[in-house]
Amino acid sequence: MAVLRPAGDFDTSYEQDMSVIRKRWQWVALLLFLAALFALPAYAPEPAVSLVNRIGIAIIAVQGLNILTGYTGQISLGQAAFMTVGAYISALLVGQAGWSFFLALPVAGLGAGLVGLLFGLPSLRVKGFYLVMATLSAQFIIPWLTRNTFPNLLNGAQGMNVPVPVIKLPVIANTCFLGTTFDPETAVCLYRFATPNEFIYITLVVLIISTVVALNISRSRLGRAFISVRDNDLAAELLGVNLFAYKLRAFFIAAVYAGVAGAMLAHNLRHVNSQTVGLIDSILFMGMLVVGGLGSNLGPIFGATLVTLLEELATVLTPILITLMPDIAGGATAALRPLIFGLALMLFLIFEPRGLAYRWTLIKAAWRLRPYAR
Amino acid sequence: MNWQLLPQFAITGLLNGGPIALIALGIVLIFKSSEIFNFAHGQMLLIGAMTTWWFSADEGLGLPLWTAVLLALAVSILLGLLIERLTLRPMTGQPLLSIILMTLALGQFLQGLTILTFGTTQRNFPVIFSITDPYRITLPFTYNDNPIIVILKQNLVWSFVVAMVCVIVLALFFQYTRTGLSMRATAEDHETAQSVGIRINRVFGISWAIAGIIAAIGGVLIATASGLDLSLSIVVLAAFPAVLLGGLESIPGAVLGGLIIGLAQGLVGLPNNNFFMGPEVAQAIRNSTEIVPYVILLIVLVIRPDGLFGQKRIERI
Amino acid sequence: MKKWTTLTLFILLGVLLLAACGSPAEAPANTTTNQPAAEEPAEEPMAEPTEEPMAEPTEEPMEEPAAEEPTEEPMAEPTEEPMEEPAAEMRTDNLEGETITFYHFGDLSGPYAAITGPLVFGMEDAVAAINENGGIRGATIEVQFADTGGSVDEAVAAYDRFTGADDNAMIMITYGSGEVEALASRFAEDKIVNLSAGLSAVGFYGPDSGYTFGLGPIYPDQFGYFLDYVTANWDTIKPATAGDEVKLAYLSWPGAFGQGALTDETRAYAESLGVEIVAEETYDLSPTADTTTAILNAQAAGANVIWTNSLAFGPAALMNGLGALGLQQDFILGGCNWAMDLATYAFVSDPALAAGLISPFPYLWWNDADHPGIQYAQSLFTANERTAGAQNVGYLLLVAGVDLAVKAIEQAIDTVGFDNLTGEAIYDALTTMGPVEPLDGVVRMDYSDGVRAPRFSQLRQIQGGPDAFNVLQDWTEMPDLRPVFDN
Amino acid sequence: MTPSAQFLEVDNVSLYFGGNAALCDVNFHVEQGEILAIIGPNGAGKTSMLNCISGFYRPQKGRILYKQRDLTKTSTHQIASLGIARTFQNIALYTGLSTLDNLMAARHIHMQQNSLHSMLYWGRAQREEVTHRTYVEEIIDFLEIAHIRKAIVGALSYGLRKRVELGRALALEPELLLLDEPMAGMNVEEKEDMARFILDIHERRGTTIVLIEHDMGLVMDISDRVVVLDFGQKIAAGTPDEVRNDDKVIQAYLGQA
Amino acid sequence: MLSVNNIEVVYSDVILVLRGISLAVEKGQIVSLLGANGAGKTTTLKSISGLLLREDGAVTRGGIEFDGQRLDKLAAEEITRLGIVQVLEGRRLFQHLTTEENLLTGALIHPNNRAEIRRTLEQVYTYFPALPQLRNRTAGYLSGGEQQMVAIGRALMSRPRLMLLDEPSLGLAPLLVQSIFEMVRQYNEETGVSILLVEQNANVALQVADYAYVMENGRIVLDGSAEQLAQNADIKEFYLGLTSVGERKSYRDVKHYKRRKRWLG
Repeated sequence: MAVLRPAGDFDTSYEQDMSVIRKRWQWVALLLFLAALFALPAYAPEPAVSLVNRIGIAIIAVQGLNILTGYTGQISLGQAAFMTVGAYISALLVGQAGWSFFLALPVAGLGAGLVGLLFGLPSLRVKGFYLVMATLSAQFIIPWLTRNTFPNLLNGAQGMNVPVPVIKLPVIANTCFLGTTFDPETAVCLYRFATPNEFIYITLVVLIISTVVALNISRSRLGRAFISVRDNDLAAELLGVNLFAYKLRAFFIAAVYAGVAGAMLAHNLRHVNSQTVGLIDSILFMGMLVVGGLGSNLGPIFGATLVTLLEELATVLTPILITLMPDIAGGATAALRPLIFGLALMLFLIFEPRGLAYRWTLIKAAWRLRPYAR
Repeated sequence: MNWQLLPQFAITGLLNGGPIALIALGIVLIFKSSEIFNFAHGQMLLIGAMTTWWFSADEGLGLPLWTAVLLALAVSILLGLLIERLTLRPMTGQPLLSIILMTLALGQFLQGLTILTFGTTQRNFPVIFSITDPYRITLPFTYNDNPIIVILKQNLVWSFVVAMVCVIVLALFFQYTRTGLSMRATAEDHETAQSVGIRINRVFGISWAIAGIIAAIGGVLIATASGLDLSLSIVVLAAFPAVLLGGLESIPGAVLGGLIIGLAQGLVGLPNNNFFMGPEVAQAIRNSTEIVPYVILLIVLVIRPDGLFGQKRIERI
Repeated sequence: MKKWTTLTLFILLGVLLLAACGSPAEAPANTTTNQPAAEEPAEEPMAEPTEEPMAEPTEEPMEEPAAEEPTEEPMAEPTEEPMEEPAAEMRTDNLEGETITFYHFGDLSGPYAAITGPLVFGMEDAVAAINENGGIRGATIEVQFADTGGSVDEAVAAYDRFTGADDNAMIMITYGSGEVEALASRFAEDKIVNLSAGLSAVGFYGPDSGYTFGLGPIYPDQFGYFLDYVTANWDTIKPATAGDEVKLAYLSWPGAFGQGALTDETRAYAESLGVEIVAEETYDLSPTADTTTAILNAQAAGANVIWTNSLAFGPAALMNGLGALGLQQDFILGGCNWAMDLATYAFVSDPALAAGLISPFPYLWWNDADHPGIQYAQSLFTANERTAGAQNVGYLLLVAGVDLAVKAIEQAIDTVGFDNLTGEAIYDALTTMGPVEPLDGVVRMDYSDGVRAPRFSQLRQIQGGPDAFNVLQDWTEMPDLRPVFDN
Repeated sequence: MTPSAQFLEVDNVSLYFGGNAALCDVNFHVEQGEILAIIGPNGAGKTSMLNCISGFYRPQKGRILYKQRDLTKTSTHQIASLGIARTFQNIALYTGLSTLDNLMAARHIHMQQNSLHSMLYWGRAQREEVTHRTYVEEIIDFLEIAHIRKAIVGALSYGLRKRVELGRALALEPELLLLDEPMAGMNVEEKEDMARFILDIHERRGTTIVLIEHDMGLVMDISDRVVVLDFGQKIAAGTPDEVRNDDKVIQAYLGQA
Repeated sequence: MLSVNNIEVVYSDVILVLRGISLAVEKGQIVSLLGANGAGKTTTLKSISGLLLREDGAVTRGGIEFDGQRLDKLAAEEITRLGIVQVLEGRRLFQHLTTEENLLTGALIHPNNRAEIRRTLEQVYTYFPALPQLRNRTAGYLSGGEQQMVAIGRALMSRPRLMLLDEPSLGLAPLLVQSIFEMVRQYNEETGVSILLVEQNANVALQVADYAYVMENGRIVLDGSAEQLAQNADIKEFYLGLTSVGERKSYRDVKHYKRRKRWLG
């Protein structure tokens, strides 16, 4: 499918052939789309912006999982645990140590990455279900650690409140620019990313960076090594890929993504505890990945969007269900969410196991072949 | 450490391991026959217990307890067969990840279905085994001149007995019946099994039906000890490591794994505030029952990647 | 081909299940209440506010139904003089056509559902009744609810959703300690009054909080109150096996709620009373929790008193554990107000095991049937055909809570006018109105002087059957163990 | 015979699976620049021998010296960097990648960029990708697989996959190429193509080739020397003509008792 | 009895493995199918026994009939129940079951008649006198020859009408191979069960077979009675590598020709 191109579209250099976005109009379309996203608070109601925020954070977590599971083939049910690590690191750095969020975010990612590395170690010796269980153990051990160790710092199961990310700008000519407000206490201009309408800018910027990095990984030496580990680990080793090193790298990168997503989630919710993200989220992420399409760069975007929307659908359907079955009352959302998610995932696994991204390439190909498409 | 409580905690833990072993066995059974790790086992447990409750409770049908249990078993068998036919047979030949996700998705679906059908309220499960009048056993040795008395809850003891009886019955079934033989053969090698004329789809069906029975019994045992609510479905999380400890394919392994985990969970309750690392550490260790199975699992995976009884595979290329 | 067969089967199964779903879910409702609910149209209180022109805008809603119920002799606290409504003298705005939105979010599907369910029902029934009787000065109360499933991030998401959609959200009602703690600073920041049934001290008095007001006393106060009673009466109440020293084991759930009573202040207070806290253990937040470990460790540590900060199945798990171990007589069991509830009986394996539990009881009880406030709550409960399981603390407390909210809003309207009605105005009303006794004194509050949770409570003990929550000690001011946070 | 003369020396190698010997005291050597064929009936241990050389199996006994270096003590993934590449009996391609990426993946050991470069894909990493792309395109041209350059290999026909696998081995720039039944299951025409590629590689690059093959005609035609294994033991070695007339070999193949 | 009529087999919808195979097995015959690795012998067996389906293979043209019944759409286990049993290549035993349990799995297709099964078991033990001593040993730990005996014995337990034997000589010492083939012939003579035998080892195969087919690249290239083929000088040469009889250019020559063509073109 990938080879199908409109007539007259030729490459004249390998750089051109290897570039991701090939045509000027594609660049224009992409930039317009991004502009529309950045302008979202201007025209979309706040709940919608909030939804986009949640989708964005989920995409980042799933992109990490895609690198680990989609590309490298290491199945992990621990992604949410690594998010917890990132969330706590950032909460501590910003909340207790007074760092800037924007400095704490990468550090949270790296810290989560290191923890991810630790739980990736069993991948040296075990595969398949055993590895799933090893990662699942992260999903138990990490939240437990946040609850039961360093009670004075981590505040046990209660967790902690997390400050709003703030940008400080100097006062120029007695005015504050860029929508910032003057803070009399510190005598600087502040921009607080408190509401979804403000936080969305952080989400979008991080999302763009994470997408570009994921894309670059997938088309370079690192990504090919990952895929060779996935497709045929034994052959890969015989062809010079150090399995262990690359599996660990994949675990590290996936956990960095999770850590970043976790830190963002914590600052978005402005609270974190051991259950902010849990096993169910790890399952959700996995579901998003499969629904979107394993090992495709578009997969996490499609999957996270669709599954988050399905979750939202459950909320929307709740009143209808309550009118139909008054006795279910509050349990309706609780019933609908797993029901819809489980059903959707099962249907995808049976009827569209390659996910939405694959369907998308088929649609694109059909579009290019028009009017001769089957 | 409370050395005086050591026998108490060890024995209680071991007894708690009985139902865990039974749950692990249900998972091993499915895995042996079809290489599917059933993450939805917890929900099968829940449905088994919920239906038992509904058949027996006054709010439900109000049937006698044993009738209710039998009906619930029938429902569970049906459920097992339906799951196999509807969700897992279409997945034949799919990669590992898809199958893992299928059972995870199935678990979610069943969870939602249970809430939709039974709501979220906790239920008072009918008492099957006495919950008062514990057995008191005086051990034939003393600690600091104090006699050591072990108090055993009746329901705990009987749950353990029932779980073990199930395990033994199943083991006999596998060893001495023709169906058992065809199940063991299928577990080893699908293709060879087909070549000798075993109808492997039927074997899968039977495996799931038996898993349904085991799940329902496990659910009832746990619910009768301490009430019934949606959290029953996460009890299995302690059994997953038991399965792997034993090595995924080994029935004695699963049983032993369950008992080991029960024992370990019991023993972490021991450290008291005078424990040498200080009260916080002692507290943390006592709170660690939920992660103990997973810590043991990690240790075993590092030492013996194929579990205690698992089969080592030779990789070929 | 095969796949499509499967799909068809799936759809068939789905239809069957949907058809089947109705019966089991409704069955419990049918059998536990005496009237068939099946044919009845869904009469959920939150559906549509009925805009019925009301007779008297200032009429107290609780007067009407009170007459229907049989009255007995007051057994607890005699009703004080009826609260005078200041509305009439200030202004008589007719706010017909206006709406005031109450937001509330609680756990209806997670671990706390057993207790939050009735809280939610109480809230909704009370609001519906007020709307039927003319609303707040004619303004209809609208209710927006979100189920959090017991998860804090769901609560925060719901908060974002609510505040995003409504720029002038002014009052929210919360039920869980976790969500209160997570949101406390945001209520203050967004100036939204929060009436909370989650009684975590951090939520009320933590850094940057201030807009959160308790419907019940904070857990440290309750704990201290219990310790007061135990130490004062130790000689008469102590278990046969106990010595002269009160040795306490804190056995509870992990989490904001379960650990809510154990603060620096309460530790110091216990020490000052000569109470030694010899064991601190947690057990799972689940009806299937095994408490044997915790109990045996407490026993080994020499404890003779147990405190649990848990609700419904929390104390029940301890009672079951004590019963199964045959240690029931060796401990005095105390718990926070939620511990003593009818829901507890649903989880205790033998009702006899529940006897002896001592709890602070900052409200009257359903069996104070001659009390007009209780009668009012009872009438709502009956009129809405709630199941027996919902007739617990939560329902009662929220009927009172709504009454409190209405009183505060009315005062705020009187002060600033409806058009200027904001969360801040309600906050001002609450903090300046002095002692209030919603529902004629079913609960008692006074939010003056920086106090943000009730300070008065009864102490009761389960003696015998489900309704025998007998008074050990009448309304008393509890020890003040408010936490001090360095802001 | 001085040790330095030996390019690859298999020295008393024994390999056991459980109690069964897959290889038993096997000795032979490979000279630089020759084509050596290993033949023998099914189950004779040919593939096990190749697996030992490429580091996939660790023989319990013996040494395998490649340019004086003991391969049995070299970690598996490093053996490729020493200049040893192989193909597999049951094709082991990266099925989810395109032909091009399969070959690019094999350039792995020759690439300098580290993971950070990969993630940024800036300057050096991009230039390097282009350089290696050029190299890979030459192989694609040589093997005449340009038309399937961007096709996912999982969907290719058997013959093409065999060819892509050869290409992937070539992309490693090996000095020693191990081919495990490169022509199994091919028709005569495909076999001819493959033989031509093998000979071209041998002649153009001077690559030393060790191959396992069942088609005796082909073995006799293209190999310089032949080693015969039976039941894990070397039963003969020599030029094709010597081997063809060896009694032991005839017996092994015809299974006379 | 069994007739395979011009079948074509395709794997994964794309890979054509058999290109029109026809063969027949008459009642009481031993028919041998010879050919090199990858010629399609095993695929032919699997398309008869139905095991092809689980490997994503399918018979796309032609048909297979057994006593007038079409086999090519039946599941493997149903074909076994019709009386066709395949002994898979590589002695695929149930490794963790004992010898006797392995044998008993062969009888699972028959109703549970203990006496009957016991009798069949004794019969198998008479064919393989080595097995009774091994009856409680775990199959995985048996030697290669013993495993092959169990595998064949298991097939006998199902009292087949046609037995498909896939490379029974694989990896066995010549003496063992001889004794196994002798037993096969004896069984065939005593019971009249037909046998379709796939072998690389032409010599032993032709000793026991009545009729033989030679396969190459998914086609039958030669067939005839065992005596005829044994006399055929080409057979011997065939197994030392000359694929087609007659004038054949050396691969080296082919190479030069083709390479020239490429350079010119």
